[in-house]
Amino acid sequence: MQLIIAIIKPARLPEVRDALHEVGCNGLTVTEVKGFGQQKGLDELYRGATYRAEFLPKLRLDIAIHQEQSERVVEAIQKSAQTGKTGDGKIFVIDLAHAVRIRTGEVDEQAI
Amino acid sequence: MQLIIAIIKPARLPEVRDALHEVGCNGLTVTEVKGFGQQKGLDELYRGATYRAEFLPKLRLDIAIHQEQSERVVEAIQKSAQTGKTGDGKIFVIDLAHAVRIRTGEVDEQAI
Amino acid sequence: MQLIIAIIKPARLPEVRDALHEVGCNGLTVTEVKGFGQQKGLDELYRGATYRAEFLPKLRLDIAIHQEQSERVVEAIQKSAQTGKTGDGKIFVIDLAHAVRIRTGEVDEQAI
Amino acid sequence: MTITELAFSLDTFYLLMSAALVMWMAAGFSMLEAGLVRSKNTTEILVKNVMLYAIACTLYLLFGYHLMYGTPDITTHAKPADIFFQMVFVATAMSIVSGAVAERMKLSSFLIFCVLLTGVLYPIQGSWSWGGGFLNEFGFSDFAGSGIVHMAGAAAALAAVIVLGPRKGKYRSDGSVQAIPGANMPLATLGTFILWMGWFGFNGGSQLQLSGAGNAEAIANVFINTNAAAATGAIGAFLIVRFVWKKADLTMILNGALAGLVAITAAPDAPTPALACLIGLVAGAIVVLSIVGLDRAKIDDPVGAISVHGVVGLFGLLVVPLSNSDATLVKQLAGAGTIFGWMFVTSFVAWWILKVVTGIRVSEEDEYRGGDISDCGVEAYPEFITHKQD
Amino acid sequence: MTITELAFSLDTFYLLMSAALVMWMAAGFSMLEAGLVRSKNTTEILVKNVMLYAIACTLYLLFGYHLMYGTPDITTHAKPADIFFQMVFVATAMSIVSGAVAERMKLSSFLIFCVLLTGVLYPIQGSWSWGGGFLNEFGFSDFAGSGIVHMAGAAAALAAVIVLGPRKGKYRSDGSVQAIPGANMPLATLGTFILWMGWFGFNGGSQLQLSGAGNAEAIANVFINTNAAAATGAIGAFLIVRFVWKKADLTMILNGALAGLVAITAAPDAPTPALACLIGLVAGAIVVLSIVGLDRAKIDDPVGAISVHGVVGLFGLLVVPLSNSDATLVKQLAGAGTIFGWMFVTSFVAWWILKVVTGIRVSEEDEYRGGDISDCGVEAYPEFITHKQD
Amino acid sequence: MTITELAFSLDTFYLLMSAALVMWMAAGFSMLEAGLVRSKNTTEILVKNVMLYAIACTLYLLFGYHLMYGTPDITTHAKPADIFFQMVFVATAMSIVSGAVAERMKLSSFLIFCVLLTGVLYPIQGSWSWGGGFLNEFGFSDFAGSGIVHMAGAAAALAAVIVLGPRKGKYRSDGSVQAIPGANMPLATLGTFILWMGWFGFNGGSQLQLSGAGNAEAIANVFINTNAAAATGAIGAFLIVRFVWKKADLTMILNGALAGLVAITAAPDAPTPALACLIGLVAGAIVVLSIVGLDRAKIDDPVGAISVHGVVGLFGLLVVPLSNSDATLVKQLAGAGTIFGWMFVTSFVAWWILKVVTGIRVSEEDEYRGGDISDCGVEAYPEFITHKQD
Ligand SMILES: Nc1ncnc2c1ncn2[C@@H]1O[C@H](COP(=O)(O)OP(=O)(O)O)[C@@H](O)[C@H]1O
Ligand SMILES: Nc1ncnc2c1ncn2[C@@H]1O[C@H](COP(=O)(O)OP(=O)(O)O)[C@@H](O)[C@H]1O
Ligand SMILES: Nc1ncnc2c1ncn2[C@@H]1O[C@H](COP(=O)(O)OP(=O)(O)O)[C@@H](O)[C@H]1O
Repeated sequence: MQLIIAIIKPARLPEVRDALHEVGCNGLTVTEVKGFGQQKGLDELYRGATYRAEFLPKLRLDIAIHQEQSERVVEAIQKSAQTGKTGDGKIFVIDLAHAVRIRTGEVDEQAI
Repeated sequence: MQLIIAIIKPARLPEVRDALHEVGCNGLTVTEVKGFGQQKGLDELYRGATYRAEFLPKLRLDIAIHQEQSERVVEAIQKSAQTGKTGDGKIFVIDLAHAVRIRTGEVDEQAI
Repeated sequence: MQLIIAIIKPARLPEVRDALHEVGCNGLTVTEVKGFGQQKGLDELYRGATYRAEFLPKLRLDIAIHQEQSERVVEAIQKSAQTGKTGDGKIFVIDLAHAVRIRTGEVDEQAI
Repeated sequence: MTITELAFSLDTFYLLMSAALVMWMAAGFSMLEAGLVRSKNTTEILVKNVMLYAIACTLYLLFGYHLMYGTPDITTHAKPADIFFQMVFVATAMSIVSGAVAERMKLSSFLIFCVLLTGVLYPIQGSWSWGGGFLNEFGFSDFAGSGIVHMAGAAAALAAVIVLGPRKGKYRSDGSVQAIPGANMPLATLGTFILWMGWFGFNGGSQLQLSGAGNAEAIANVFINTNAAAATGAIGAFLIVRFVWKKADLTMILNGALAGLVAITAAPDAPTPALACLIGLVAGAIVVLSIVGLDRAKIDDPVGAISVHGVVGLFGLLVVPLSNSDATLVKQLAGAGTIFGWMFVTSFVAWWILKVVTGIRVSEEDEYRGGDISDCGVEAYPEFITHKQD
Repeated sequence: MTITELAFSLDTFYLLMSAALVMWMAAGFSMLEAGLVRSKNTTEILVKNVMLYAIACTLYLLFGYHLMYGTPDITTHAKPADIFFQMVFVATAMSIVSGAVAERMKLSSFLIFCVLLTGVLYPIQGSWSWGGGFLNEFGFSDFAGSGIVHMAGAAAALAAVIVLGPRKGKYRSDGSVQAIPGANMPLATLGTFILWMGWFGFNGGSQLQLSGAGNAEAIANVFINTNAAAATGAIGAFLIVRFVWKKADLTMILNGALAGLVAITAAPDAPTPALACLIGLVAGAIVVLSIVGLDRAKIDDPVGAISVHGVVGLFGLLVVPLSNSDATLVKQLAGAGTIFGWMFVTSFVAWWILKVVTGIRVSEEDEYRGGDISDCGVEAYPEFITHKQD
Repeated sequence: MTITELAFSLDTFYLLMSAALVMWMAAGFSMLEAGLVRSKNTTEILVKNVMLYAIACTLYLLFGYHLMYGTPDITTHAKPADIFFQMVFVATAMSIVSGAVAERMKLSSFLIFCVLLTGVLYPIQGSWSWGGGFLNEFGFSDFAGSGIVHMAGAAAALAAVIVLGPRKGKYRSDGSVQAIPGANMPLATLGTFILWMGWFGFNGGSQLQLSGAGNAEAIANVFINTNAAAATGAIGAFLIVRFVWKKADLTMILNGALAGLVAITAAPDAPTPALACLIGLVAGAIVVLSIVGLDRAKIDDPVGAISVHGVVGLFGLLVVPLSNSDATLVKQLAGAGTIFGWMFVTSFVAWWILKVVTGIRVSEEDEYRGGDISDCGVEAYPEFITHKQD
């Protein structure tokens, strides 16, 4: 089992969700985060002074999957989240030691 | 050392916290997240048009623990977070390579 | 590759960011979280009744880095985030199995 | 044009402007209550406030005014102006209830009770004093309604809260009080300022006639005393919270200002400015103690309505003899007791019947999720993330 | 001092207070619209509302009044009071447009159209009836502007929405309607209460003279009927949403109250209170159906302005004969058609030219990011995290 | 009833309504300032605004009025109406201070200064002109208080800001200005509209008598000019921000409208509408430049109070000769200098003593956490997650 962490642009969420759906992945957890990287923040203006919003809004998706799906899911996310402009985000994959479904107590492969 | 990631229903936080306390786990980090899974969102209504809040509010708990506690802690969370209805959430366990307490610089087992 | 998860006091973000910059780490993702640990919450007062804000605001930084940088980055964070008072936070390090840059599709070491 | 005709025009205008200011108080109650509940119940409290004003106006216009005043012969101003002015008062009484039962009362039961209070209970009670009934003849004195409007509304609110019970989580298993902060302090402050402004219409209009030097002097006194009592009410509350709890609790200060307003309402024309200041100051102190006391007694009133309008309304009635030599403590007590008894008992019975027949409390799950989603379909701030739990 | 002079003073004051109340409606429209758009477009809608009021006042003062009324000979009150009162009406008409085109219209194009409407289109149209022109002679009757102000504004708004198109994401590819909830319900409610209050000036001031018993009676009638129609408008909308959708949709109730106000505006002095209640009730029901209907027809109007002011404005004109025996359905229809035709056609052409010359719609990316960042440089609630996507 | 008696009633009512509108400005300042500070200091600024109004009213009622006017012989209206009207002015002056020192001033020191300003400093200064003192005899002309109220408050605010220093983080180590956006734009807009509306009472009431055709004409002029200057003030600020920074900065536009209001206040009765428009337009431009300029000079004024009320207040005084042939530039300058000197020097000394004795600035940690938690015990929006850091 693996945990995929994807940092994406908020605007791409619908596309990513649809793509995940297609590869048979139906559960995910979304967190609103702020990202900092090569993409430069927007200059905003307030009372004659500019200020930069350095941290840009991103969404973090956490998706637990079976090992064998991993490649397909990562590819699905990468394709659907891509706009080609700086700031598109990253995908990180981590090995999961264990998983449990709280409702039923099922574990590992069954839990996802 | 392991890192436990638990996605739970917000309403169960007090119970989970108490259960963690009982098994001797006194530190945790909470994130407000939105979850998507088998549980269906609520239909809301606005000006005659319904809209579905597809992503449901959940809490994500991150808890670093010693390896040997792992099983007990996971069980404590699973029991206390359970309502038996769809959407109760998941528990994921990840191996930790390293840990540091920022205040003192203590590392690994000492840091948790 | 590793993923560093640092829980810090919100007020220290500028210092930590500068320290990361110095050790050559230019990307990170920030999440607003609530922490619970040895540090006690503040008592607030409302209409004659006190209430404790048990969960304290913290920031969680996720930083993906090359293995060989790991030690330096952890040290940089620990130093810059430290105030010496309870509640300074923790740093956790996890092994990354895989990484992808969404914009270009580059993987692993290239992606970070 | 004759001078009488011009006076008629002026008096009509004066009453209409006063009534418009009292109507504005509906917005004040809405904002105050919307600021003091949690965000998950905000849309619902707004719906209640808009609907109660709408229902109160409609029922009082069609039935209540007649029940309270019969067909009075009014010559100094246009009769619709009189009806309009009296009409907005009944909404005030009902607004007091909505605050006290916030965050747990079913919308439908609330609106049914609203029909009852504004169409029947209040007009009957009002007829006893302002309608020229027995309380009036007995010598009970209540210039603009510390008792007839405010304490009356608070009595209905108290009955409601007793039948309804406290919000889930308000009292811990060990009996201690859990603070449940309201979601939006600027709204609560705005609401208070709106009420403060509207009160100039409430008290100022209650002289009912402006033309003639005596009337004008009286109204000017009413304005200055009303403002003075509100100001010192805020100061009184501030002093207490600052010295007892070391914190300048905004919501208590706001309640203090409102307490000053309620207290002066029974006789805003008569006191000297210094006495008005004193009445306000004491009212501001009383309201803080009353809110804390009621909380300890497990009477859960999210906005402090029972303390502000009920406890302080009674206080206002009892200090009338200080400035009005026709009033006596005994008459005031008797009047207050009559009004309270009528409103409390009838309301209690009504709430109890409603509870048995339709239920008056939302389900536990709906209380947890909040009335906005369950009753109204949309949250008050749908875009903002709020702490669901802490 | 003579009695005429005193009456002059009183009438001037009456008009000035009425005008101040109408000015206050600018705040009402601002808050209503700021509450009903998404937070990312809130600063922008506030800018539009402040600027449109500023531009409307300035242009009407310098040109529009003269265009509409020439140089009338006013003896019962000070002429600047008359100008001020008429001036705030034009801002109301323009406010209607800002709500309907919210969240996608370019600020610059909006302000250019504002100059046109307030400086030319509205005054010309107004001169036909209130300026003593052909509609007045024809016997078209519109006491305070259900048609001349509200439907006129709505006609311009409708033209704008047709040329502009709906907000991105409002209609799904399968043709179904996507609800886009506004960000701040307390603001929308406050806005409605402000408008409700301001309407007493809008309708009450339109009698134009207070002195004299007949005038005072008429104005008192206007106040009570205006309030009654608003109250029953809210009730009408509430009943429909409660029974059709089982939810007490706050924004529909608010629109219902406003619909009651718009409907009664064509003849607030004449109906009995019971008839005013009925007119309001029907208006509240109509507005809900109209909003849902326009939505199905893909006329995207975020705040419901076209339904509230246009559809219900027409309804208000058509029920005038019920209470005013001089008016006939035919004359009302003819008047309504003339006003609508003029405003719709001229506005449509103007919007179309603007679209071709400068563009009237923000870029797709700016629409996604919201007007606050792209046009104004600062978000409305820069500190609050909002759901950018759900 | 005699005609004099009726005029007395009318004039009393006119003053009371005007005063109620000025009282309403307290809500306006509260909302404006609550919108322009960060959310962590919102409850605290609300406490300050409520308390300053309460203290100002109480002290001026008990001492200040007497100090400023002695025991004047008033025959045209009821004396309490006069006291009430003058009383709300002093609160305005103090409100100006609260905005400028926001986000870092200790609550207790602020309230102590409030006692001093409203009980002593302002009344003494006011007695020189409106109290019939030497500035009045000298021929200094200030109809409704561009200088006596607004610039006076701004002088005290300037002294405070100099003694207090800027907010932490406002100026970067390289000397550049860090923008610190306010948390709630709709509140700031609402506050501005409230002030705009209240200003009709502020300026309109300052004629002090309505009866008589001349008075009525003057008051009507005051209303139309006040509105015109505010409107063009907004336009002036808009044009500058739009052309210089390409963004329609809402807060600058709001400050522009307020600047127009402050500028016209020195002589709102005399100018033609066109001149009033011009004065407003220039004031709107000045205020933008002044805000940017003061910011560069490291005078940190979160709401722009010193620019709006001080710089533009002075401008207003200096353009009086354009419409009032009795006034001269020299006399205006002398009057402005006297008022500014008195208020600035006494305030500076007072702040300095307060700084030494009790401290006037919150601790660095409290400034970081915000006044809401440290001084008030509850946050303004306790449920909303806000960016603690960015
Ligand atoms: N080393 C990193 N660790 C964690 N998150 C990162 C890292 N680098 C980038 N990110 C996240 O990815 C987002 C996009 O990265 P950025 O460098 O701006 O563009 P791109 O991915 O197109 O090169 C950032 O906003 C941040 O949230
Ligand atoms: N594969 C997954 N990866 C990450 N989070 C998941 C996954 N599946 C479910 N979740 C999280 O768990 C929550 C509950 O899951 P759901 O399928 O609705 O119910 P249940 O766990 O009872 O089967 C979801 O809202 C989501 O936050
Ligand atoms: N076991 C843990 N797992 C996850 N997060 C933890 C754990 N212990 C502490 N934390 C996080 O670290 C923060 C600081 O911890 P705390 O015990 O208060 O102080 P210190 O780190 O100085 O000992 C907490 O608020 C919490 O967010």
